[in-house]
Amino acid sequence: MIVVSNREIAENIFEMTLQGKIVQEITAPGQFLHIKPSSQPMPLLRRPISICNSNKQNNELTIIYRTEGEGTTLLSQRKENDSVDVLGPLGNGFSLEETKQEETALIVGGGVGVPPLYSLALALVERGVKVTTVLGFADAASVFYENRFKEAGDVYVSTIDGSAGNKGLVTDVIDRESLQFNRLYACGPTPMLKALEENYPNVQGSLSLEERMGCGIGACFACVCHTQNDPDGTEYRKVCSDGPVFPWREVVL
Amino acid sequence: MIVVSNREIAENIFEMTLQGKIVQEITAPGQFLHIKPSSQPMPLLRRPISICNSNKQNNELTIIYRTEGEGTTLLSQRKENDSVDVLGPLGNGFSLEETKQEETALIVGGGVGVPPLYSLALALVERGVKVTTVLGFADAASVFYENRFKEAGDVYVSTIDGSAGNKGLVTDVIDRESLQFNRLYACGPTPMLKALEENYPNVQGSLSLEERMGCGIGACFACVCHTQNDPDGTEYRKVCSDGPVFPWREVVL
Amino acid sequence: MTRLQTNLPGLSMKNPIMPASGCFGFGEEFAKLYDLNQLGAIALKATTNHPRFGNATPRVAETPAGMLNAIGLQNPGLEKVISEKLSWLETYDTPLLANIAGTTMEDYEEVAANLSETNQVGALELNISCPNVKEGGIAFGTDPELAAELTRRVKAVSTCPVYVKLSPNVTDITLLARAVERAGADGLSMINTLSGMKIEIHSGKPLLANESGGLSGPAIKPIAIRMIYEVRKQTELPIIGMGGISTLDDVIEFMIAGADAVAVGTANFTNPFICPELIDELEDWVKVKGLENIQELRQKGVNSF
Amino acid sequence: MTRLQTNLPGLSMKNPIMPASGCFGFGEEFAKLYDLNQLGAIALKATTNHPRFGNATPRVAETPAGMLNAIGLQNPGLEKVISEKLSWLETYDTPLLANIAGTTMEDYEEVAANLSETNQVGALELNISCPNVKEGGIAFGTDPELAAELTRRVKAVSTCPVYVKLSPNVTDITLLARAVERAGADGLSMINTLSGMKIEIHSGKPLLANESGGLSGPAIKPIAIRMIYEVRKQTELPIIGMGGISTLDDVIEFMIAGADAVAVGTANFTNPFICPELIDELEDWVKVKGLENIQELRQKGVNSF
Ligand SMILES: Cc1cc2nc3c(=O)[nH]c(=O)nc-3n(C[C@H](O)[C@H](O)[C@H](O)COP(=O)(O)OP(=O)(O)OC[C@H]3O[C@@H](n4cnc5c(N)ncnc54)[C@H](O)[C@@H]3O)c2cc1C
Ligand SMILES: Cc1cc2nc3c(=O)[nH]c(=O)nc-3n(C[C@H](O)[C@H](O)[C@H](O)COP(=O)(O)OP(=O)(O)OC[C@H]3O[C@@H](n4cnc5c(N)ncnc54)[C@H](O)[C@@H]3O)c2cc1C
Ligand SMILES: Cc1cc2nc3c(=O)[nH]c(=O)nc-3n(C[C@H](O)[C@H](O)[C@H](O)COP(=O)(O)O)c2cc1C
Ligand SMILES: Cc1cc2nc3c(=O)[nH]c(=O)nc-3n(C[C@H](O)[C@H](O)[C@H](O)COP(=O)(O)O)c2cc1C
Ligand code: FES
Ligand code: FES
Repeated sequence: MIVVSNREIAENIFEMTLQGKIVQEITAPGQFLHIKPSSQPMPLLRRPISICNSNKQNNELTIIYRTEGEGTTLLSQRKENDSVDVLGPLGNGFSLEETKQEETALIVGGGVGVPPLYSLALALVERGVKVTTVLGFADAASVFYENRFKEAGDVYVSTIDGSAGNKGLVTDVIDRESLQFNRLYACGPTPMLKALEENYPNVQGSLSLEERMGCGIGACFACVCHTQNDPDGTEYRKVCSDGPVFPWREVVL
Repeated sequence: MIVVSNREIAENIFEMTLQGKIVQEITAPGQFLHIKPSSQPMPLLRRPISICNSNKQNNELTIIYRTEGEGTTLLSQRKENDSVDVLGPLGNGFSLEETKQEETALIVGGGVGVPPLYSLALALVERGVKVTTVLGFADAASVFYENRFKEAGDVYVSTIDGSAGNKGLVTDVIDRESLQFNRLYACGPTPMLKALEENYPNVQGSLSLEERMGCGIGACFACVCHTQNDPDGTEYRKVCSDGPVFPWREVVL
Repeated sequence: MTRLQTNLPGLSMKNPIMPASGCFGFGEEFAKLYDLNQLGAIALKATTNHPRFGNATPRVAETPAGMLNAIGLQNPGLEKVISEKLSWLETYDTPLLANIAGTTMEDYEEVAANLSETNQVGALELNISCPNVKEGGIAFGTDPELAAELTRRVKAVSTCPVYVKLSPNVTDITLLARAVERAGADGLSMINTLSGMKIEIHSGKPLLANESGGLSGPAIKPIAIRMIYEVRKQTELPIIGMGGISTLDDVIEFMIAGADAVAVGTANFTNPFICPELIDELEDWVKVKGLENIQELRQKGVNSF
Repeated sequence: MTRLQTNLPGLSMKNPIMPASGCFGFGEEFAKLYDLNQLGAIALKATTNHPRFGNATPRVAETPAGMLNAIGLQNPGLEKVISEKLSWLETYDTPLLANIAGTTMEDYEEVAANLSETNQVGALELNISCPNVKEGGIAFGTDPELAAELTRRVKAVSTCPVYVKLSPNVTDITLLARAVERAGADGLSMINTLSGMKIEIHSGKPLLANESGGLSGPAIKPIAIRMIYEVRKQTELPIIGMGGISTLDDVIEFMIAGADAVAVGTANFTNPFICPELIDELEDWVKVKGLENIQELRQKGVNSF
């Protein structure tokens, strides 16, 4: 794909817009790309990055990523008109059908788990679903897309150090504000997902998982996780091809 | 150093001009740079490339290289204003003192052995030495710097396939034209250097050698060669730090 | 295509290029990307007698020019491999090399007997070298006596040729090669991964849940080439070469070193189309070089050109 | 500087970072670039009893994230090393680790006795693992019995501590480590290079004149880390860790894995200032992390943080 733009939108957080035909193949919010960070042979492996939003009219999509290590740092150095080797869209996204019109969806994102939820929020609103969003970040400097999510409904931001929005975790916000919802969609650090699952044991909806990947297409078994109702422990799901989105309580967090 | 320009001047032959303070440290024609081909960690090793010409006024120097493999191909992709990691100037260049005013120097270059001879030719002319140059290339498409050398004196070009200049090897040209000289300076493929040494067993002057290198500064012993008068075979010279320029018949070709 | 035709025991291959075991599953995922009939053969994911979940995650880590994996032989087990995977593969005419693993010799015998009985696999590949199985699998790969005994027993129960996949984690790989040759192996696969580890300095812990894993990718290519070159001097057994192949030059380098065919592993993750691309490039190259057939390369070895 | 102070047998080091043997000559070239007193120690180029020219060229080849070398232990021989190299080094107060090599046990004894007698070397490093010496040097590195006997004999004639440099080209490196520990080794250096080969496909011949060479650089780091981690579990002997170190993170990774000090080899070729740069970075890092001394890292090992 071709880089349309690539800019820092928060501390160490970059938003990159890419153009290419594969945009036409996106089927649901929550799918991801498997990206070769550099045009050189090294680093060897692709990096999985969620699709944040896409536009089929102009073949563009947006990703948001944090510069963690070598790969994402190289990605942040790519310039307009560079071509980027992208495999995708991969994986299964959020299913919208499960949420009915007029129901309320609570969207909860943590850090770089936020991006895939943006197109989800827009798609839900389009279906006539009411959307409330809770976004958790480390601190004020890492907050992004707060205003974008406001297009879809109420937004609550929390930061761990309290430097922006509410101080604390996303679960603190949900409790304090007594947010009500029919469906819960979440993506973020595993401890956050676990806390949500424990706090709302009967919740419906889905979550998106991260796992280190090899192939990204289901062939190498790098990214498997256990399922919850599996007495002998041999059942599994592949995050890359069965996920990254799973219903609550399907997989072990 | 900073790339001032980088352009293809013949088939797969690039001329790159670099700017940086190390230009001030150049002491003689024939020294070389040890260049990191990419700003990425790979490829690991530096590439030795001769200094073709330099200008202490504006801190610029020129190198000419052929895209052989990974490293030189990456180098050819560097753009204006890129910074290139350069170690140098390294090695010992041609000694000008050995050639007296009014003597005739024959300069013989083959392929990418030609570049270091250019600043040598200019320096010799400046000393009042008469310079005749014979340049050998594979074919017409790979010829470069023919006109530049004309600034220094007569120039004969030969190509193996006869598509430019005389057909044949540089030694054929020297024989056919019965070129006379007091000193012989050469750089190019080892078979060419060997042929010259055999044809002119009493020749004075020097030659410049190539050898695969590790450190480029004399520490790793990757680049050693045997010396000619060494009955027990333990004498050696390091191409990087004792050379790359040696008097004729000092080292085994 | 005939110039690339490569006939090895049990494997009549249109070309000498196949995906390596464990890097291609049972082909289903790649079948969505291209026609598997283009491949010379397919090395299947290791099969064990019972289903295995494998190791905890993280199971992969990136290293300089390589990667570590500690999948731990996850697979659906013999029964499902036959009923689901092999039956799905039936529609392809590409020969199959079934990689088999186990903890005891009896495990291997059971899997070998059952898989070869299906008549669907062209040959078996004994994985005696997976560094990710702790129970003893490793010993088969490092002790020439055990490797030979295992080979002999598996040969005895198999109706198709048996390749032994050698571990590079040994002092002298030629001892292993000769031992399994004497025990009746029909061919060798080499090399499997090198045992390695990465420590995540922020946590101070090994990055892989299994602590160590197998190193693959371009980083190990010089070791693979050296080992194949050494083994080739000592045996005429067919060798399927692998370890870091990702370009046409790599394929040629392996064949000159002594491989009769090659397998591509890790590179499938970077470029899922790598196998058909390499096959096309090799075909062009063989034509340009005027080789009658690709075997000339390996037969002439280091005197190729 | 005291936080980085590292005291190993015979080596009282200002910091745990030294250049690796063979990648730094005898220091003369690097002394033109920076003050060698900054270094924790200097591992000298291998010294043999007689001068050696080494192998034919090409002696080095680049590989993915690594390089092969087959220098073949070129060195001026014991006499000149003492009269020229050690006397030149006398002006520095950085401790010296003298790497010694040989073909027979007597060779080693001779070099060890003479070098330790000078009182100028802090410790000896027995190179029992150089894959580029054909005459038998390799056997010392792969056979625990021979390695132990050599260690015992060298210890007997040496007046300074003796480190044994282990080869990674073995099935189980812990066997070697334990054998030389029992034989009286004062420390271990690990790892030396892995035996590898590159074939130049245009000529169809091995690129190195010596055919095979030793693989070093980042490519081998996961193997080095795994081996140090394994050996550390079995012995409290000091370990000088090496194999692909080129960044501060690498240094930390080696120390967490179990190294007491580290040596930097190939990276000196890419960046001749790498050693002093890493020392500065390590000093800053130790301060930022609030470590009292760098030994905490290795002592806590994988429970560092
Ligand atoms: C399905 C999915 C979607 C993701 N979406 C996003 C996103 O939209 N924005 C974003 O910033 N990050 C996202 N991540 C995380 C992102 O993949 C990692 O941050 C990134 O791979 C780190 O690469 P690096 O080279 O910078 O770091 P390094 O630590 O140098 O990476 C080394 C290796 O580990 C892998 N790795 C490291 N961290 C992770 C991780 N958290 N998950 C998976 N692999 C990892 C890398 O892919 C690489 O192979 C997603 C991960 C998954 C699995
Ligand atoms: C003192 C000296 C001066 C040189 N000057 C020039 C010059 O002015 N112009 C020019 O085009 N070339 C010159 N060369 C040759 C140049 O160094 C090689 O063409 C270049 O290193 C090839 O690198 P690569 O990555 O493109 O090729 P690859 O084949 O991919 O290189 C792989 C490795 O082999 C080494 N290598 C390959 N060929 C050579 C060679 N001929 N000499 C030394 N190392 C080699 C590389 O440095 C690298 O480490 C010179 C060589 C030396 C020793
Ligand atoms: C993720 C992964 C899984 C693997 N699984 C197996 C396996 O099940 N059986 C086996 O014999 N080899 C297995 N291997 C080893 C490969 O088949 C191959 O021998 C090795 O990776 C070297 O080749 P490469 O560098 O091209 O990957 C696996 C390798 C990887 C990377
Ligand atoms: C060019 C070169 C020469 C070497 N010579 C020696 C030597 O003489 N003695 C020795 O014990 N190790 C020698 N080594 C091995 C290194 O000391 C070191 O163990 C190995 O290279 C791994 O470290 P690295 O990856 O940082 O280079 C040499 C390595 C290289 C690259
Ligand atoms: S990453 Fe390969 S199976 Fe999921
Ligand atoms: S390249 Fe290291 S000594 Fe010449």
